[in-house]
Amino acid sequence: MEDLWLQTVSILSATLRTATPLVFAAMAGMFSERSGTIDIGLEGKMLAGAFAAACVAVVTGSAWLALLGAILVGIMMGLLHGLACITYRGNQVVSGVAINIMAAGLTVVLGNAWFGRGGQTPDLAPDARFMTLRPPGWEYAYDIPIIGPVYAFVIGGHNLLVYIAFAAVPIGWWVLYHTRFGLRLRAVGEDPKVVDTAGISVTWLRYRAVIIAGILCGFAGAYLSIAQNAAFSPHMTAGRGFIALAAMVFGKWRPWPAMFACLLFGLLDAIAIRLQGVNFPGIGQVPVEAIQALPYILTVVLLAGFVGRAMAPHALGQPYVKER
Amino acid sequence: MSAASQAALPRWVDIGLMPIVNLIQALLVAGLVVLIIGVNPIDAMRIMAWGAVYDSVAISYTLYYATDFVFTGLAVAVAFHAGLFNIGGEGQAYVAGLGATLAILLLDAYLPGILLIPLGLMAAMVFGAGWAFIPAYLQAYRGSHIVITTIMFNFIAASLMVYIGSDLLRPPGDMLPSSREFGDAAHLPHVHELAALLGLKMPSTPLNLSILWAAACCVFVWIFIWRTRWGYAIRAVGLSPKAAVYAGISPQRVILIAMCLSGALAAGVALNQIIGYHHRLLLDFVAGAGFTGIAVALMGRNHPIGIVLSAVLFGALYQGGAELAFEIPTITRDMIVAMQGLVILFSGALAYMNRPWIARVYAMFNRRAILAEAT
Amino acid sequence: AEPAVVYDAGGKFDKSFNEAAYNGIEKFKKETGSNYLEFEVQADAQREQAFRKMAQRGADPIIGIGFSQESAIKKVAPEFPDIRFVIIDSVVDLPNVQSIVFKEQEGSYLVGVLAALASKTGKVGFVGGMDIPLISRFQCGYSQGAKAANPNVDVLANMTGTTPAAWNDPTRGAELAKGQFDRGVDVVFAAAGGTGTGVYQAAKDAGKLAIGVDSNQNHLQPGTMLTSMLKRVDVAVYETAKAAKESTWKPGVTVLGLAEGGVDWALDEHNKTLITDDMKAKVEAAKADIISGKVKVHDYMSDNSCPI
Amino acid sequence: MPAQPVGNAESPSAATRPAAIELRGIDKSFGAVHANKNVSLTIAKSSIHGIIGENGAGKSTLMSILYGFYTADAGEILINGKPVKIHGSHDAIAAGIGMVHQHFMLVEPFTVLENVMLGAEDGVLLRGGAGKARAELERLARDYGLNVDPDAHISDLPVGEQQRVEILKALFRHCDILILDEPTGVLTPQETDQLFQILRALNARGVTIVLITHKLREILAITDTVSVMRQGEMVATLPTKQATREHLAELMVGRKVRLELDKTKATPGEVRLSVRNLTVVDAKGVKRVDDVGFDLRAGEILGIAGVSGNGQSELLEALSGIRPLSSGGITLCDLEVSPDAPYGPAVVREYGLAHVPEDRLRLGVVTAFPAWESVVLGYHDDEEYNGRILMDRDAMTNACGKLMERFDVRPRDPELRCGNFSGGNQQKLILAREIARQPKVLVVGQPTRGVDIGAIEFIHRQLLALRDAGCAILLVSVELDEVMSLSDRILVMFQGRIVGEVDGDEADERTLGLMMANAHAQADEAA
Ligand SMILES: Nc1ncnc2c1ncn2[C@@H]1O[C@H](COP(=O)(O)OP(=O)(O)OP(=O)(O)O)[C@@H](O)[C@H]1O
Ligand SMILES: Nc1ncnc2c1ncn2[C@@H]1O[C@H](COP(=O)(O)OP(=O)(O)OP(=O)(O)O)[C@@H](O)[C@H]1O
Ligand SMILES: [Mg+2]
Ligand SMILES: [Mg+2]
Repeated sequence: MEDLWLQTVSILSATLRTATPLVFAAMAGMFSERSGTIDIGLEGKMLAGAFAAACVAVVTGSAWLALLGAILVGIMMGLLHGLACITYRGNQVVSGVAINIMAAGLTVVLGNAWFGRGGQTPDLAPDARFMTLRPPGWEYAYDIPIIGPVYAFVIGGHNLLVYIAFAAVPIGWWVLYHTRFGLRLRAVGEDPKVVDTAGISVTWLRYRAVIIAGILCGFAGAYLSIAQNAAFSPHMTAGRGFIALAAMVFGKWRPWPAMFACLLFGLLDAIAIRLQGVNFPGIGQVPVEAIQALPYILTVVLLAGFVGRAMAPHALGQPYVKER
Repeated sequence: MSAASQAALPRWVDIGLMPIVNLIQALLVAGLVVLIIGVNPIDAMRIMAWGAVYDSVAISYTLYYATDFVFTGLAVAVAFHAGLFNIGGEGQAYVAGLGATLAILLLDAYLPGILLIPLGLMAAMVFGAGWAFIPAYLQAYRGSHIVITTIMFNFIAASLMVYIGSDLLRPPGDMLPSSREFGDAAHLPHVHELAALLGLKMPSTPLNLSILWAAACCVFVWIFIWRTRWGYAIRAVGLSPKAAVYAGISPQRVILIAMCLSGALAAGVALNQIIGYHHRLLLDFVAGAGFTGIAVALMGRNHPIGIVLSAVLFGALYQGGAELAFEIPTITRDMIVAMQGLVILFSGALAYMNRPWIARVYAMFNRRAILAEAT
Repeated sequence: AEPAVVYDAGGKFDKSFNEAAYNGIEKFKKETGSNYLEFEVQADAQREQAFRKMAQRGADPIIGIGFSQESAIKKVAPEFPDIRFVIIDSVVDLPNVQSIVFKEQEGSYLVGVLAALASKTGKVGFVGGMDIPLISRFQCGYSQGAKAANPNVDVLANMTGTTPAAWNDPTRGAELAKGQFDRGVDVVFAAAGGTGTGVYQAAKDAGKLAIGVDSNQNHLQPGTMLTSMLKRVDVAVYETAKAAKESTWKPGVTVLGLAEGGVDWALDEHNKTLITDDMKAKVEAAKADIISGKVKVHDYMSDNSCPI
Repeated sequence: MPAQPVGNAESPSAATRPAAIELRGIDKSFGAVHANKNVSLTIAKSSIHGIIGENGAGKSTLMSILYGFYTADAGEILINGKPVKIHGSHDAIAAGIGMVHQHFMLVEPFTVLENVMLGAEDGVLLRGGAGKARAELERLARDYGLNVDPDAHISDLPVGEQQRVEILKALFRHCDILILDEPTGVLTPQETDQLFQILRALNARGVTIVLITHKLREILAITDTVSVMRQGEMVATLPTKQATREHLAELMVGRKVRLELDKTKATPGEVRLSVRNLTVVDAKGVKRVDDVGFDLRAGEILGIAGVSGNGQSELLEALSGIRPLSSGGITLCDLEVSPDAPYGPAVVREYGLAHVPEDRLRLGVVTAFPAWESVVLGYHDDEEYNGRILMDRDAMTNACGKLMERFDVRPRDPELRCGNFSGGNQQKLILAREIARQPKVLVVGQPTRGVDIGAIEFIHRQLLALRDAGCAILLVSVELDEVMSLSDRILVMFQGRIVGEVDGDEADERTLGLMMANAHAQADEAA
């Protein structure tokens, strides 16, 4: 019983940890797509961010500079996406795919060239990372039944970026629905013509959106390489960018639902990890792959309109052209 | 911008010059990267180019890789002609491998290769098409964005195959999650084996007969898209859905046809890798060929001939890249992945960036030419 | 002729299995001064090409690290009958191939003993890499050792995954370790290649103990690395290269256990403070018993099952 | 163009007041289309200035340029006497110009309040601005009777109210020049009158109003001055007092060389197409075609006149199977069509109906196809173009060559991409394709839009020849004299309904013009 509760607590705290990069990336995708620019490139931007963070951390030994580096790289990738999609009105999906593939290749090439180890970066010292923050008196709390562990491991016991991620959701929501920028952003995603005739620059609005997306992807990447782990390893995003995309779609392009989708997917992952190769008396092994595929299946089901319609921003994917 | 990009250029510029310009741009950026990591780009280039062709082994490997890319390139292209972006080639090829494997595991004890291999291929195509059908159906009748659904299906396929590979097909006590080895009847002959029959001595390489299937697919796609009424319908929908509806063509049906064909083409990878080389279901045997297909199709301008050319180019990059990795350890094969990304970026996403200035340059030369004639 | 090494997907700097091989061949290089060729496999299609290439360059012997090389060597070795091939962790029955396998269960048994002795909570953990019989062999030996040292110790075990990616997923490794710590584990043994680094990191972050594998990994996280289960791939590689050079090389299967010094536990300046004399005495005793045959450690792969 | 009597003469009433807006030599082309040709226009301060013109005359373009949505290729703009550079809408807004677009510029899923605030939020945060906006909206509602629920979502509002939001948007930005582009096109007569009251109220407070419309009645009802545009040119500006319906209609349509067609009396045969209580409701739930019924007989041309946007397009689409019926039925030869018996363009073709669409470029051809491929569009399944598996290229190219020959398409090159043919030649190509098969019924939309005189005549002859060959032809066109010179009978459509039928020979511009502008509706309303 006690053990079961500990299990649950452990899974919950793991859920938060695994959901964090998803939340960052999902928010990134939301900002980009709410402005009408499809963002398939989350994965790539996250990966590049993770690599940048690890490199800077190795060189400077400062977690904060590393985070900054990740953000800058994220922004650069975002600007590239903007250049292709907004300025040159290229195919947004193609651009995203290009970014993913480039990131996958370049990170390993550079990493291997700079550090050897087949693309892995050297391990980081604690002060080059965002370490777990223990809530005051957690070790005593541990002994308090039920709530104790919750306090120690679910509420507390995470690194700074985790809290930033979950702060990003209300902030993102507030920006989107309570600021001028947000109003215009939502408008440009629905109908750029309207925004244009209202005397607002469509281009600049959309650029800001992809830049924000870049920043958030930087956070996501940094979390992977210098908070959750102590090094960058090749392809370490392992499809999280696409799960985040799925979560955003699942959340119908809205902050809170997207966050809950991330938590759900995080939970699934946390459970899947723990079930891997564990034999249950009688049942034997559970096919973990099924649980791992669940996020994608759920998203498809949603897209198919079987559980409510996912309404994408109306102008999503269409470059803004005045004169036909 | 629109004016410039609408300026009509002759076809040879569009389908001949542009891709080359894109390639050069990609090569330049890649060269820059190589320079950054302290290797002389010229040397790297030389090693790669040489490594791709220096002897029959290298050439065979180049072609062996190219075979996959022809399949996936065609798959992407066919979807493109219907105005669809099929990112799911990877997953479709992967599941196709399962189809081939199941068919062969069931029958390799009973049938001769002459029957077994075609059956395997057919099963592969059915599975590949089936895996493409679901997203197609959802797009056509439920309006789900096919890009997202095909991405999701890549991941679903991955999980599915891991489960099947490790939990269902893996022989007990075997380390790798893979099926048992196929019986000899199921081995698609390698080119060097045939050469041996003809008395030619060729080193043993993975290059196998699936290259003929690739050629057949090219011819088929070319005929199907440009010579049949179905191809006509596909192109009409792709170029102008409204006109297609006016013409009484059902976009829904076209989407289904195009995507299923796309999946069936991607299945060729299973023929080359599973039946042609590994002779067993291996995890991740597609190894990114599905995504390379996007670059190949973009560079090949969605035409079989262009696709063959760019597929061979990428095959050479892969083979040359392996050589490069041998010669210069600081450069890993991932350089090629980066190259792919750059090609997709320049020939796809940034296509409109080049058009204006190329148009201008072209106009300039044109004027020159005209003046020259005048005098 | 100079020897060649073909590393497995983990890469020669995985701080573990492949790195051990790397150390071995480096040692050989230092001692004999003769150079060597090497290649890190990144895709299955490359393996065969790599071996053939090495052979064409006249490398001898050609040492394949890891069972994944099996099929490639099966294909290439017959083409070059007068070149000597070596495969580690798997058996290829060809006249010009030497197969080297280890009794991982014995080494695992020893670290199992240490884990049980070091654990205060009476719960020890195991994190495996890819879910394959070979790793189950580690797990089974480890559990036997732990139970032998403390019959009512709990062993919590997790596998990282079912694909080769499981060898190189520190994130998951850390997650699994954290999961076990949350459930009271205070000593964890990772037999997971590159994934292990994540486990050790997690142990360090949580102030728990971890046990390394293959190479001596005590230096990775000094102070929280209880010990390492040594699988002397370095020795194997060194020996076979040397044997080839001195033409005492013989094909066939070589099994390296405790007796042959093929597996062992690591004690160095990084962990000596963690190992009490009593622990040391107990584990050395167990070692002696195994060598003398007084204790038989069950091999999972002999019947694909574990008594515990 | 023959110069107009009134020319660009300044009207005295306007001259007395200073100019709010002055446009000089505005010129604008979209690719091959020359939308505005050296247009000059002066609009007096706090006057109501009307601009009329046929479809495609260039009205919207001109206003969009004034509002900074498009930038002119040439010409200058003066506001209140000062030359201003208008690079974007923000400049126009800053200059006090507001515009109610022909196609509303509203964000559908947004609320009224959000739409009004967009671009004029007053501060980085919405809260403060929102409060002020609410208050302002209430004030405007009081002052002008512009009542809308600020929290209603646009998608839930009827078009009439949506338009109010557009006006509110403009007023909220304190515009003193308000442009309305065909505001009444979508309104019921009642809504129209409300709108006009509002406009008068605004005008009384000194707001200059520019009103674009096709409807003579509205011009006469509300404007002080009226300008007429035709084919991108400003052909006249005159005080409304001096203007008569007939005169304006004439200016609008222009004295085109009346084509003397040797048109024989029609000999109508059996009914080929019979439409009963046909109603078509669009996706937005708006009734586009409203209880329309008529019979079309073999060997006659039935013309449908009307200002575009009054349901003709939807009627065409319904008849040709592109758009589903909502209620009523169609009988095409021996094919019975009803809402629940779905049919499509392919079926319709089988039963012998050919369709020349209004939207030539997007429907009629696939611009990227070469001529020979577009020439089989819709007939690509015919055995004459298909072998057992492959399509018969030669057959198609030959057919294309023949048709180009017969219809004098230039350049006579089957390989040329359709997009690269001129408008007129594209049209000939499409006509050729549809006529070639001796259809039982031919439905034609805007057969000569943007086509030069020579081609017009040619096309008209072809249509007549087809009629005499016994084909039943339904002709929809906004070109009055085209309808008149071709049709044996003429139906006039207004707001989806058929408001009158005239015999071809008795029809004259005046009566038709009045019907199209729905002068009768006034009478109805009065009653
Ligand atoms: N964005 C555009 N791109 C290309 N051509 C255009 C564009 N907008 C208008 N045109 C063309 O310019 C010409 C004038 O169009 P405009 O909309 O100004 O006419 P209009 O008088 O407003 O007609 P209507 O009464 O139907 O609104 C038409 O031939 C139209 O096809
Ligand atoms: N996008 C284009 N690309 C290449 N050539 C074009 C393009 N558009 C038009 N042309 C060519 O330019 C010439 C003039 O085109 P345009 O449409 O202005 O003719 P037009 O004067 O309108 O004749 P018509 O009265 O028949 O429409 C045509 O012969 C056509 O072949
Ligand atoms: Mg207009
Ligand atoms: Mg024209």
